[in-house]
Amino acid sequence: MTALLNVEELCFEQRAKHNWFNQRSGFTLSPISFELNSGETLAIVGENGSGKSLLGKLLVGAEKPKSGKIFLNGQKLSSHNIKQRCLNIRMVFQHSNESLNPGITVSKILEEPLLLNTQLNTAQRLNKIVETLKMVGLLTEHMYFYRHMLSDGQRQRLALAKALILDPQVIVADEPFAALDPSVRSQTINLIMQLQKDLGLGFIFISHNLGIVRHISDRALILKQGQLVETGKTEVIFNWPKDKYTEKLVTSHQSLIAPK
Amino acid sequence: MMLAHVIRKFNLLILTLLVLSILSFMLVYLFPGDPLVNLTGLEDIDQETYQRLTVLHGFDKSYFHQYWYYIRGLFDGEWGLSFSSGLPLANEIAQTLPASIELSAYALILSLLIGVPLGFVAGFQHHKTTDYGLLTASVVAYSMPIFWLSLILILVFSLQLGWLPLSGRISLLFDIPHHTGFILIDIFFSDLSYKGAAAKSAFYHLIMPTASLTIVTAAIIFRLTRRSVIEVMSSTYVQAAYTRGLSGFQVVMRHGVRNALVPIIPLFGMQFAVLLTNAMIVEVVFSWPGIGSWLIQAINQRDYPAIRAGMLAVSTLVIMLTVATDLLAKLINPAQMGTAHAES
Amino acid sequence: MPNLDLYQEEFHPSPLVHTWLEFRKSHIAVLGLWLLAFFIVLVILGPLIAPFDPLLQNPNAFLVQPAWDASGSIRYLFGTDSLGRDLLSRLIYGCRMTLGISLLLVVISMLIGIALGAIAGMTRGVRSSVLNHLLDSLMAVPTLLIAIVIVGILGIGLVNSMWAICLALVPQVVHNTREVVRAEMQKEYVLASKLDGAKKFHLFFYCVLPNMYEMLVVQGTMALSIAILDISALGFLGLGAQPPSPELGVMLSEGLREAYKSPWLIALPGSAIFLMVLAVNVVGDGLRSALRNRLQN
Amino acid sequence: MALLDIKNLTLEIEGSNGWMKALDKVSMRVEEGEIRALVGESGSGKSLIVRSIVGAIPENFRITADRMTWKGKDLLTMSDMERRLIMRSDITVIFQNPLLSLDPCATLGEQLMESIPGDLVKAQWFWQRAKSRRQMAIKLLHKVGIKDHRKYLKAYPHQIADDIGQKFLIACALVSSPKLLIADDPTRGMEITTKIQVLKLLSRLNETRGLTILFVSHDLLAISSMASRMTVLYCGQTVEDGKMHQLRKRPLHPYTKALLDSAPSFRKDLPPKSPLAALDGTIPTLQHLPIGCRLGPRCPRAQKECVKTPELRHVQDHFYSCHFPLIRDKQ
Amino acid sequence: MLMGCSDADDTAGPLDGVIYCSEGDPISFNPQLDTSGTTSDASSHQIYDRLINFDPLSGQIVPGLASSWLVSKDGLTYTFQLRRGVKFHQTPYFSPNRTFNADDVIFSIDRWRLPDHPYHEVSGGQYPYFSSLGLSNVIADVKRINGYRVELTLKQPDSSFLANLATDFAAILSAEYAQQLTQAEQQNRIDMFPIGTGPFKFEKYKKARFIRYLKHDNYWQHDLAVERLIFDITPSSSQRLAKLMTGECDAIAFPAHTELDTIRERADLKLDEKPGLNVGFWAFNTSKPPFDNPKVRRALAMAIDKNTLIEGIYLGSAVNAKGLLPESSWAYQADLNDVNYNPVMARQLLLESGIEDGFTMNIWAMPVERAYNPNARKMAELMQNYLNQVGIQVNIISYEWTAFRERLKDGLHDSVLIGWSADNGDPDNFYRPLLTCSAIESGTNRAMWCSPEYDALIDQALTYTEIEQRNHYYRLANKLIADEVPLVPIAHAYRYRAHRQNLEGLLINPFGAIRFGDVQKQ
Repeated sequence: MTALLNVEELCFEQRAKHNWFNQRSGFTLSPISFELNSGETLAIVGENGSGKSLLGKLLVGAEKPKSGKIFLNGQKLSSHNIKQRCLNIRMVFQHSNESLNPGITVSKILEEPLLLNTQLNTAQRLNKIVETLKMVGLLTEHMYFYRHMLSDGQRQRLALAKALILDPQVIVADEPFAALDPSVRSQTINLIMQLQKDLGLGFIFISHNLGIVRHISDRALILKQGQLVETGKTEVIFNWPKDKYTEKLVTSHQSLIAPK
Repeated sequence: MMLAHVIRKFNLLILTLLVLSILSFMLVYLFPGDPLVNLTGLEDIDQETYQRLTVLHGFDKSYFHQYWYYIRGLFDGEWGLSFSSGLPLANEIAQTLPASIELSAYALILSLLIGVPLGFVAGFQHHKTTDYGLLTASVVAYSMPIFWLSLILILVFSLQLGWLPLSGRISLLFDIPHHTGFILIDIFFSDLSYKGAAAKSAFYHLIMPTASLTIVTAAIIFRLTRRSVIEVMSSTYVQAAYTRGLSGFQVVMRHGVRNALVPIIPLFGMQFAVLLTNAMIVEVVFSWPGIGSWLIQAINQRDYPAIRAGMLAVSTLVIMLTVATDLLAKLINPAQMGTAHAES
Repeated sequence: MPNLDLYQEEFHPSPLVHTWLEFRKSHIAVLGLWLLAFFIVLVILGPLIAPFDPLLQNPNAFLVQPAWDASGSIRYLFGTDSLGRDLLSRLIYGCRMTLGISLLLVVISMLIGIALGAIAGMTRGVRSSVLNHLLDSLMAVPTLLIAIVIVGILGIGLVNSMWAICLALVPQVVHNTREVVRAEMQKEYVLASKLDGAKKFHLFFYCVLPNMYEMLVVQGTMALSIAILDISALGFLGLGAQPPSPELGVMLSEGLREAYKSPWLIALPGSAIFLMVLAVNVVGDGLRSALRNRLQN
Repeated sequence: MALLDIKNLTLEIEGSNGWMKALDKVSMRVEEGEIRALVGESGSGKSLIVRSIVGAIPENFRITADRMTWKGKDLLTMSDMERRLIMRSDITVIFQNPLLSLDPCATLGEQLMESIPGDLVKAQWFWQRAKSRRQMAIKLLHKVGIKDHRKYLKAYPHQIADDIGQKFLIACALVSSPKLLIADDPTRGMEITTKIQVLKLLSRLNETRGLTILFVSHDLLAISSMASRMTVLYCGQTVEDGKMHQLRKRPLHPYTKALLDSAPSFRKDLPPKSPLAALDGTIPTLQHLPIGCRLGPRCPRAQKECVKTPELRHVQDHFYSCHFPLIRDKQ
Repeated sequence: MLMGCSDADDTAGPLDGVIYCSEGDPISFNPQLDTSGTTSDASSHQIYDRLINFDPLSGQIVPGLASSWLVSKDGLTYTFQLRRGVKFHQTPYFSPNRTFNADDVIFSIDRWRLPDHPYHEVSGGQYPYFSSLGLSNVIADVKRINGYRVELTLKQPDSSFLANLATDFAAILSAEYAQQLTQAEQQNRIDMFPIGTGPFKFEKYKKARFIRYLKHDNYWQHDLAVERLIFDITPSSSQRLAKLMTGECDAIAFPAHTELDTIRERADLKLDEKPGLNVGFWAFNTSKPPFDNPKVRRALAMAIDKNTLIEGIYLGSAVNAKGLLPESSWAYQADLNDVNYNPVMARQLLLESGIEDGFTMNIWAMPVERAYNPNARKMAELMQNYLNQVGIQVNIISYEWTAFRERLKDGLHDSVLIGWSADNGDPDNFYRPLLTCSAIESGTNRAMWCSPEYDALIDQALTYTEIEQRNHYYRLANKLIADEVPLVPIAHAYRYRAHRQNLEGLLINPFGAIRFGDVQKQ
């Protein structure tokens, strides 16, 4: 059985800006390979500047890799075919506040991907919007709301709805929980896990909250300054970290939990 | 990094001036009449002279050549002659431009002296009576059509009260030799026996034009400053400074002033164009012998070479000033310097 | 659905309504809006309101004093000018002309400016930087100078001065639009739309434009006040509208001749311009702070 | 005597429909030498408490309290001058997002030296003072673990990293050797390793210098690692207050429990990918606060009585305000 | 302001000088070259002298640089005895080596008289006043008898000849200066940097701003002139008045008619008024169809109500002009028939001549104020209204004054609102420059109207010295004008000048330019 998503030797090099006055080498992301099965959750962990957001962007096509291939269900994703990619791999952004257009209503926000990527007619689109809203635990009435009328948690749900509306197979989420309050965060986590179970989604999420990583991810990928440090089952990594860097991360997390 | 910025700005400046010079060269063709006449300002010339000028200005060659000769002429100070006076334009501009600059400079300085402190006062007193009062006054001041304001000043101070003269830079009885073109400076360095009286007269003549320009400009500067101050005073670091136990005065002096001024200095630079437009109108109303009234006269007399040269001179001046303010703003703003650092 | 009630009792206005609610809080701004509305009514209904034809000369009533003066006549509420034309009618037509033309100019230059600004803001590279730079330098050229050059090329006249003002307004609009579009383009929701496969056209109309309306209205009020001042200034200087057309600036400069004997010939057109600009500015200010309040909440 | 003693602090904000109680009878005592955590989600009013203490309350807010004292001196009736003096010498605050709390136009050195009060500078002559100030600044930087003072004293805020910024702010705060350091969510959005450095620094200061710390955050992980006592807030009401380990072991209030449950790290027994315990609904906005116990609509144990505001009760020094505390289950 | 205090200059007091707010720029500083009052005002009586002068009070011809003169019996020979010891101006650009003598007179007259004179073509070679009167053809010879005696011989008797020599335009230039300029090959400086014998010498001229004169210390007539004379060029009448009120000007030209009462009311100002020898008119360009058709011209004349124009523009300070001559002239014809306002008739006449509704014409309106028409622009607007009523669209055209006159001379106009101020009291001074064929060339015949019949009448009138004889021919000329309507006379205006009360000696000269030589400031 082929994996849902197969990433091979993905490389990225930020073009160094050549300037008369200073030369600075760009950021590089070394070859990264991993697989993701449907219903599986992969966590990408690392410090700021480790390139974890960049990896996410590469996956959804917001940045172009230097080399490497991405296969979806064994089919190669070309960097030109945006449609193919965005129907299947969707992104959820860190700040739901900023990733939702404040100037248009919720229904319009949700309608946009449908308009751009499907041939559905108005009624079908409306149907789909209502359906998706319900799926993420929002109400039909929310269709007429603007972004600023929603609470943090609702926004995050909406962002999720926007990702789900095209029935994707993989969802890439960049720090989806970081900006949420604890109680709302739990709700969101539960929702995502539920949806994953129901829809068989592949879920890739970027986080620095190791507690959550440990709880919801099947496998983890540790990045350090663009280098892949360690990858494997989450439990394994947390219990028997091989790399020093990983160990440092894990122990610092443990030190927080341990009661005084 | 500063150097890089300066060089980039300088490149842009050169580019802009190049574009401006091309535009002004195009005017030679765009204005009605013979291009060569529009260029040289020589009317009613005979065939032979015309031929000679054609060769001299490259009008027998391509546009590029013509432009090249034009640029060379500009640098040699050969800007052509004025239709109406027959005098070299370079001289005419050298006489009128300083008058405008003098007027605008005083107005600008006064506006800064009035607008900035009041902006600070209003900014600190945000949502209080002082703030509302000043804000209302500023809206009124800057909604005022400047020509009307000037006329009202004339009606009140010249015609009703008879306090101030209403036209010119100085009583014509005084003949101030032209050196720098800035009349107060010229008076100061002249060896005339009536220096004191002349300075007094020049000063009286300055009051109303400067006042009307100042009222409008200060209102704009006030508004810019006030907004900036309000933003700075509500920023986290000012709040943090308060919690550090600094007194209001200390916070304002150490953090408020500089941070409020830094973002608005480039905006001040953008006011030059407005200031000069207003100055040109004021010049007409007060018969101030500056470039504005000179240009208006030129348009009434269809003096095309003068319009071309005047446009080039004024816009060059404004652009240079704008770039200079921009650089100044960069100089005093470490944050911008830093981001330049980060970007490049 | 227990949640529903919770939201129904809460009044959640749409962004535009919200701005309006914030705007309404300021009495002065509302007053300015009324004043502006009054002037716009004059623009639309001017010919119905004006008691006389603005060009109609009455040889028997030269320089009649305004009605409040002892020697004034109620027939001519604001008196007459030196050609016996009714000043009230001329003022009404003048407002119509000055404000009407300004509105037209603002609409035109906003359309051009927004289009150019959108292009400038959404494209990158040499082309856009050249365009940006040219526009910025154009902005540094004083309006009056542009007007003088254009009038020099095309000749004196109202239409030509309109071109000039248009040309002077556009760079401002382009500049501001460009900044806003640039800022919008950095937002994550634009990236999100891009990932959905949105083309530039779609991005502009779906993502950028809906968030720009208020900015555009504010920009429009600013441009309007500039346009009114410029139109009348050019008229005043004799570069724009020509006598006998009832343009406020022209009326003002015509009134100068009789300034001492009939000061109302300067006072009234000047006040009309002033009030118009004041109304526009007050509304603009109100909008701006309403917008700021909305975004802060 | 408690260092800081707050009893029934109420803060009202004027809104479109009258005065709204943003803080409703909040009580808190900070004892000398402890690290006291103040926990709450956004909208719980924890920042308002901080602002009430430091006196940075806008004029259109109304503030009342039975008691709000600093070392027995009433903060509410104090003059601005006295208050500023206390702020200058005894209480200091550090904020979340350190870079925003720093003047972008001044170097770090300038800002640090500026906060050194004149009477602390030892040198007598003015030409020596600058040098003396500089030396003090360098010492302070070393104290908070910034070694490369040469580089950082000259740096501008936008040129430094988050953790350096926070350490630097702590250095500023330490200038006058204060009694109480109020840390308002100092680790928000920080990397785990950076966060630990800051937390360690704070703990160390508490241990070595006896610095009392009021640690305000919603990050339970951070709090649990260092605080000795914790106060939990919800929507401007005190929910629970007690020793850290006690609260963690046996929370009495449903909200505290939910809060603890929301952090999967605390629960070793939790199988991976199992649903987390969570409260329904969202935090109400200030305009739509429920009457009585403000957790009411979200509380799994809510009953009719909850429309009345519960009294603050206590079991030993464990305070809680709930009509139906979890303790009854055990009984 | 700050520097003023340090020096003890204030003791020097205000500078001694008179500022006159004039209405426009002179074309040059040689009145021979131009008929406009602005040029004469700026030069004739300030810089120059003439052989003979009009006495401003009596209108009589009095001696000038010629202390006496003799006219031969046949009226063909005029002999002038010149004054001795009259000094020319000493300026930075010229130092005279000799005093005034016959050479200067011969040079000055020959310059405009002889087309082959070396200076004839300098500054354009146009001498409109003299050529419109055909004076160069009248003079046969100018002879030097001795250093201080000059003899002029005419081809035929000319009863207005002496009057013409006394006009503002017959200025006496310096032959020595011309000679020096020839050597330096700077001939064109002669009219812009003038040298004369008048009470003031030229110092500086800034176009559209000011003209500065200094006192001529060795003026032959007296030593009364003020130290400085400044012409502050102020085109707008309201601004001139404003400056007079604030004391920035001591005297102003052409106070606006609307503001005369204001001046009268103020104690510190003084208004001088006199009936003027002038006429404001509306001239048609008769060389352009359809204005070459007398019927059309008559129709247009009928379409406007002159009384309204007079009331609206002159505010009553003018009388309706029936013909070219004002009432104060001895050749005034009281029984002349005026064209009456009759729009119906006008419309009919227009239809008859094939002019449809919607016909568009232009009216050129002078940009400056003249005594004969204080506001041509406004008058044009009023007329626009009237002509509209007979179905004619009117465009009003105005240029800057110099450009205006140049284009006018080229005949680019359909019709023009302009006028004429007499330079001497002789009726010929109206009839000849305004409507004779030769005046087309010299640019004073704005109607471009050339009628040999009319020219003959005007020439014949001059051969007689008896008033009755001359009147006879002028009546015939009037009849011709009334039939052909080359122009519509509108008004004879009063002449006004306002000055501050402390200015003395400023007289209104009915025949022309302003004189500051005798002016004193108290």
